[in-house]
Amino acid sequence: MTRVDGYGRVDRTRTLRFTFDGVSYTGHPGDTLASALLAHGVRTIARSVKQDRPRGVTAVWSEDPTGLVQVEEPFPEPMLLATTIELVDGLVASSIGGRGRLAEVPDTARYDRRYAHCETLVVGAGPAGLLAARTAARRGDRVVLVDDRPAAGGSLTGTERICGRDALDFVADTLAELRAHPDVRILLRTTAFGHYDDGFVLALERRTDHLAPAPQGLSRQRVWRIRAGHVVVATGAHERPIVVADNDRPGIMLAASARDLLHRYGVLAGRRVVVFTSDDAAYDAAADLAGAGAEVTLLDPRPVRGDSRSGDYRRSRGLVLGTGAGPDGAISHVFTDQGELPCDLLLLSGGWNPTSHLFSHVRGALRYDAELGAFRPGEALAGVTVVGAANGTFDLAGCLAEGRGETPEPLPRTNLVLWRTDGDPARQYVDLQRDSTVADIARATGAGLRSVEHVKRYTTIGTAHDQGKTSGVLASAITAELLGVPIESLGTTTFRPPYTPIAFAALAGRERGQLFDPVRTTALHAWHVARGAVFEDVGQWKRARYYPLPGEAGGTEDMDTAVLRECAAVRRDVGILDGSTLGKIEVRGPDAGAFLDMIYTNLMSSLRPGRVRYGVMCGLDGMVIDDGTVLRLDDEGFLVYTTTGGAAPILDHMEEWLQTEWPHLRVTLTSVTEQWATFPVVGPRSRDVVGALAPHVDVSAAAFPFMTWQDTEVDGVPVRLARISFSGELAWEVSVDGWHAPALWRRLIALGEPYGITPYGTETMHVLRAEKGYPIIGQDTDGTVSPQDLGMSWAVSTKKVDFIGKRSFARAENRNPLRKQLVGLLPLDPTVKLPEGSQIIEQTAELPPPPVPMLGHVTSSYRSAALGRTFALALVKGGHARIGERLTVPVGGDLVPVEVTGSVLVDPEGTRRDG
Amino acid sequence: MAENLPEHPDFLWRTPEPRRSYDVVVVGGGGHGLATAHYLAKNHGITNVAVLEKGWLAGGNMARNTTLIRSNYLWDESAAIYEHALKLWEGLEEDLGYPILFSQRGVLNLAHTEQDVRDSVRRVEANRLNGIDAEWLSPDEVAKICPIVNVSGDIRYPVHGATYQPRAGIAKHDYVAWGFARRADEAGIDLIQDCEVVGFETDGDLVTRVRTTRGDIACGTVALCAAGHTSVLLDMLGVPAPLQSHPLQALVSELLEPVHPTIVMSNAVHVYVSQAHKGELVMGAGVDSYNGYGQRGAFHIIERQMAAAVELFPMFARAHLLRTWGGIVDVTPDASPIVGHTPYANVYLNSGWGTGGFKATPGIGWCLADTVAHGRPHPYVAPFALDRFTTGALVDEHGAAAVAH
Amino acid sequence: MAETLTRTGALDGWAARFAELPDSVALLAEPFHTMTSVRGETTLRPNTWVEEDGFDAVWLGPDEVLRTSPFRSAAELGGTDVSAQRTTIRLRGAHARDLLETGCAIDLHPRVFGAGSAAVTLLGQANVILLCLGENDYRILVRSSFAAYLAEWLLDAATEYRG
Amino acid sequence: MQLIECPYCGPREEVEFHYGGQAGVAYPADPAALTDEEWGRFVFVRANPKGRFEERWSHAAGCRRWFTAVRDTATYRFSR
Ligand SMILES: Cc1cc2nc3c(=O)[nH]c(=O)nc-3n(C[C@H](O)[C@H](O)[C@H](O)COP(=O)(O)OP(=O)(O)OC[C@H]3O[C@@H](n4cnc5c(N)ncnc54)[C@H](O)[C@@H]3O)c2cc1C
Ligand SMILES: NC(=O)c1ccc[n+]([C@@H]2O[C@H](COP(=O)([O-])OP(=O)(O)OC[C@H]3O[C@@H](n4cnc5c(N)ncnc54)[C@H](O)[C@@H]3O)[C@@H](O)[C@H]2O)c1
Ligand SMILES: Cc1cc2nc3c(=O)[nH]c(=O)nc-3n(C[C@H](O)[C@H](O)[C@H](O)COP(=O)(O)O)c2cc1C
Ligand SMILES: [Zn+2]
Repeated sequence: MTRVDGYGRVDRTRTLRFTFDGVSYTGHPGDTLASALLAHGVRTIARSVKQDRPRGVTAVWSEDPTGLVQVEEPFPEPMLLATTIELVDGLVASSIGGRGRLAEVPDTARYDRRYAHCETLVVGAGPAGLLAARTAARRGDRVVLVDDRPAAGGSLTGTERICGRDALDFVADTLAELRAHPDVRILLRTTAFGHYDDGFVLALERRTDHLAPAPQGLSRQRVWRIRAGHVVVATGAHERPIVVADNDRPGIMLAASARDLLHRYGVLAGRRVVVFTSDDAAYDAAADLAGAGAEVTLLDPRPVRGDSRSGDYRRSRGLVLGTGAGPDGAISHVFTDQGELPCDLLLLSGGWNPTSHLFSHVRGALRYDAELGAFRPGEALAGVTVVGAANGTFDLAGCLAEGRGETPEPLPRTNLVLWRTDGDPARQYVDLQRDSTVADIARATGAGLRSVEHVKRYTTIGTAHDQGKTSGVLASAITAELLGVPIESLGTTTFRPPYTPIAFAALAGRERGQLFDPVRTTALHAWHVARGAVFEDVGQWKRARYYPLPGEAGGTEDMDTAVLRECAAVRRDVGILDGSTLGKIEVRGPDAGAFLDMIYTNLMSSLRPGRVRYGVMCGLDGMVIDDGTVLRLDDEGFLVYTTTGGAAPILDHMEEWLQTEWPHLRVTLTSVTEQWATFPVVGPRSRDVVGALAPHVDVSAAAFPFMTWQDTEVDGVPVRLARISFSGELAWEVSVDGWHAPALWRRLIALGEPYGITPYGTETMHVLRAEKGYPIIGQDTDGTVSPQDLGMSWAVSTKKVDFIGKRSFARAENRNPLRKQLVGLLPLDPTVKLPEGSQIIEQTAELPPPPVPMLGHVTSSYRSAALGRTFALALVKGGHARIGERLTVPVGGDLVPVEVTGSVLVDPEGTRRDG
Repeated sequence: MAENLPEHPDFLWRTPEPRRSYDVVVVGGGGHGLATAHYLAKNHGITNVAVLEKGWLAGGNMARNTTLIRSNYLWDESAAIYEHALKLWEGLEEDLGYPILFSQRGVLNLAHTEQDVRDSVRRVEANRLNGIDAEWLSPDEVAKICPIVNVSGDIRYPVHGATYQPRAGIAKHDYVAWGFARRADEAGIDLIQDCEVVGFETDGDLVTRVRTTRGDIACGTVALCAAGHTSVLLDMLGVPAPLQSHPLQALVSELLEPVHPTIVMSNAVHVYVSQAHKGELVMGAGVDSYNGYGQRGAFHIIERQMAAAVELFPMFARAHLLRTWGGIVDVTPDASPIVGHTPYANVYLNSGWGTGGFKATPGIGWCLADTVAHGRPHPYVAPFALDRFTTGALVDEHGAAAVAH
Repeated sequence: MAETLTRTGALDGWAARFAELPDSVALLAEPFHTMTSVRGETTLRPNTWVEEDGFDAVWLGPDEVLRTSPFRSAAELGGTDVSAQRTTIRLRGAHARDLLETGCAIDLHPRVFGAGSAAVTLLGQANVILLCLGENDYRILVRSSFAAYLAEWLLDAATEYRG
Repeated sequence: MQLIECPYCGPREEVEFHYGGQAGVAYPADPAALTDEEWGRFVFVRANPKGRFEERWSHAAGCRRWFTAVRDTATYRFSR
């Protein structure tokens, strides 16, 4: 055991059990997996990805480039840092070789997100951040303070004094003061991982992994989406090593990390310690480790040491040049310029890199500080302040001052900027996770590369889980050295979110399963479910596709059978469809007619109240974007029906034109899609059913002609009847407000029973309309189809001076006789149903070699009960002129002969419409 | 999956000083510009060429794309050029003498609705008639090719099937760029970095000199290969074009053991995924809706993409997002590129590849070099001329391009 | 005809599941509020709602006000009847704001969005009209077709407070 | 993730808005009088500057009003 008495903040009164690589160990609350393993002297915990070399713990928190493990229990999770896994009872983990393994079992944990707003967000609860938060809170700001560690205090070890008191007492008091403010939120175990525009910061809170067992109901992780008026970046600094040969062995660590291990966890990471530093900070580590009982030798290349703590360690001027290993691969000695020194721990300290990621995410420019040997925030950004070590201010007094909002006097620097010592570049590791060495950088520059971005991509330095937290600046510096250019001319590679890796599921949050995307339902949904409907996804809607009846042998009808039955019933008797998903827009105002005349290709202003007109809309390029019926309600009001998918986009389209192009038109648009439920009652007996529903309405053909509508009341409830047909049959669309929809629907079903009323779904609706050649926008069109292509020139006004898309019809391509046009197709074999999407080619008995010229494709294809055969609609080049021709449709290996027909296959004379 | 990445060649390219004049000036040192340079030298013996790059070579979209390569486009015009490119990809490693890690692992485009199914069948049938490998697969067949896709019925948008192009694949983007650069450099072409084109000198309908941050350069012919920045250059020339630049993001996970043997794309739930050679999952989604030149996008796009990923691949729940980034893509109204003549007789345009031009790299390089060499559009790029927005002869590939790829 | 035309609220059938929730996040469907959309310039302050004579007036935009009332008819309120377009959910309890903050991006702090505030915004992935009635007391108006989704979403969001 | 100022509702998250591209492109007074090229340009060509851009947005998930704003397409900053 390397745990030393009297040190650390772990709770030694309690013991936790865990397993690593199949061996059982113990630790204490407050430990991390890394500290507990080190306490047991376990130094090798992973293998490197390319060279399969042993790897230990190099740094003590999220900047660690080496200590990646796989957690197995409580739930498998790959590629976690042993240094950031809080120890819990029953933890099982294992070492990995630089690659993780995903669980085979589904993750049942909950993840969620939460919004927060504040005037001041402080990231980092070290001394600088705590004071910044306190200052803001005292000012009356709403404050959010986040820190990724389990406890506040940042890199304070507890040996410091603040305002004449023990640092940790000061931390506790400050936290207590902050907690007392009602508008201060303190989030520990919370990593700010991305900083975006306008004070938007994303932070991941780890809520349950440190609790075993995890409490029920609580999300495991939560993504905080914080909008802050002001962001204070107080994220500290990462120590960086000096590169020496064989610097990748277990037992080699950053100096401050070893010190942190001692003070935070009571773990003395080595007994015979060599500290190699060109900076003063590591003297603290030397002194503290010596004080805890280690035998410490400190090597410093500087002639005189700076103003640092003395202690019970040997110091000499010197350089570490390389390391040697014992049989386990961990460090056993170092080679110095003065000879060999045995050791079990080598601490390296080459200086500090301000953790300015969150400043860089919002494109804050960094500037190279030659004295510090570091890049630090180099400009002021509106709404962002960087304080403390993150700003390159490394002394505690300075950090506190910056936290208070003051600008401290910079201290004279005594450090020496040293990136590496002499040695075999192929054994000098720069990125320990990627096994990338100085030799790799030299190869890159030797190949002609001059940019750090190229060097990064050539060597992969900085692309691992740690994103170069400790290696990135080294890589820039060594590249500069090899190229003989100043480091500031190279800069760093780009810092990108996330600051630390984030589980996909945490970002998915609750948008999973049925909450992935809203499910929209009509007022009749429960009825459809009870009736056994099979649903179809149409945009976000669930629409009843067909209603299978119980079949023979206990099963249910298949779709073909059900749809043939539904189709036959509609054309023979009467059917009813839930058409409530159709978009409905009330267009109102003195200029409503004029407005619709611009929106539709045909004339709408001439429509009289009580009348209905079918219309087509095009985009500016003259291609059809939507269609539907329009009811004129009164002088100033129209009710526009759009397709189901068109509801939102068409309303947007109309608003856009109205507000941005014709604001002078006195028109308002109101979506009433859910206000009105609409049920087509369709078929020869629909008159009976509608007549029974509305006995006061004369539903005779003369009194209630096609394309008219009337209002009535049923039990005092307003009901609108419109004679519209999307099937060629006698039909009414019955509309009622959504509240009364289920009751009215049930009423219609009851009234229709004597007439054999059959509820039918979208599939039957599609067949019925296709038999009549009515296109479905989005199925029979694809954004490249004009009204003329659909054979709807009749719906394109020649009288109107202009409407959206009109000018495009005159372009060369729109007059091309070889444009694709909508036609019918009849397979010569009436039992063959062409797959929708099939391509069409000239008539042939044998498929020619590719490329085979294509004439178009099958857009809709069904079995028709009315025709007693299959049929299809298709877009075919010059199709209108090809009616009567034979063409070929390749289907799988077969060539299906088809005949081109007009698109109206059932009742072309239109005799059924009036019943 | 290769355990280790291959060794690079000893030398890639020189860092020359720009000369005063070149026969051909290629603006933009991305994949397209470099490939054009390579084929100018290789196919046409034209080597008095400079490639001008404002930043570091191939540091634009070439450094940022998700490396998907496929040719299963709907329309004949697109199929022709992308299939030409795919055939070149199949021999590229040899041509460049550089291991570009081209891996033909196939692509699945999932269908989630009835309309997806129709569109998919339509595309598969069109591909086959154009001689492009394509299959329509049932959900069970999808699961055989990629067992980790959730094909059960219990997700919000169940998988109804997928199109499959077995010859599709991925390649190591940087190595592709460097391979082209190395060959061009060997041929004597000057690749000039940190050299931004800031203006043009014209004489009638000719551009005589290119103004750069490293001095003026006289030119015979100019080929614009500036991807997301094309509009900026066209503005200097006063040439209007229907291009809009949008941020497009991508992301990677940390390294994982192989789990994902193919490429999966889904338009309906907006995500596409492959696993690169090192082991990271590489993913992309849609563009940000607004114009932007910032090489960064909004985080909600990433979040939505993660939701889609976990929905389709439950196993990814605890994979970790390692890095996100953005590129700038130039999008056209019909989601097809704009290539060919400009109003300037000696300036050729290559733009509008939007979210999908990596896969075209060798193909467009070949065709653009041919266009420059012969002073007329290569037949494969002829349908993509700027004037289609006048005639209305668009090549609408929205169906194929709804999701970035 | 046995049955008269009875009304059905979009969230009928959810009462039992709502009732399982603790008081700290109480959900209640408030069906059958009459609502009308009244267009034209308004004197209402943006982002607010007020009680007027027998109805509440909600600012939806510079030229649109929604009038709502549990007892008045649409004809009495005037404007386009949109009563069934949306349905109403009441959310109150000590954690009401916390719960909304799991899916609503606007600042709901009482200083910013106190009683009398109104916003047309997103909650989860549903477009809603959110009214603050008092501290931790909200009314949510949601498109009827999204009501089941939103109810499911709210119930799921409340998981944490179920104890 | 920008916070966009709706002139009517105040600052709202980017996701509530719908982007409308270049502002101030007027519908031609007489489309029929345009050449195919002029018409094609009106339909398809929009400015795409790097830098200051006057553009249209609609507060789609809020008050549904369209408005014009000035934004820098390189920094994404709105000028307020
Ligand atoms: C996130 C993302 C994912 C993508 N995924 C895929 C995919 O999976 N498959 C696919 O096929 N495609 C994909 N693409 C698209 C693909 O990357 C591009 O279509 C393609 O790279 C564009 O061609 P390019 O390589 O020449 O562009 P770039 O690499 O962008 O080259 C253009 C170059 O021009 C330079 N330049 C610009 N202006 C000037 C100037 N004034 N002076 C000098 N130089 C200038 C730029 O700096 C840049 O280096 C993706 C794109 C992105 C952003
Ligand atoms: N002697 C030296 O050279 C030297 C060098 C550096 C630092 N220091 C000392 O370190 C301290 C620096 O104080 P400070 O307050 O600036 O920093 P700090 O290191 O004490 O605190 C920073 C805190 O921010 C957290 N953090 C970092 N990134 C985060 C993120 N993205 N999200 C959430 N939390 C994050 C860290 O875990 C840490 O708890 C001082 O005591 C200083 O003297 C000394
Ligand atoms: C296919 C592909 C794979 C990548 N893999 C990694 C990776 O494993 N680790 C990493 O840090 N970045 C990876 N990147 C991203 C790059 O680091 C970098 O973000 C990208 O090239 C954009 O450059 P920029 O972020 O410097 O602007 C990858 C990029 C691509 C295109
Ligand atoms: Zn608004």
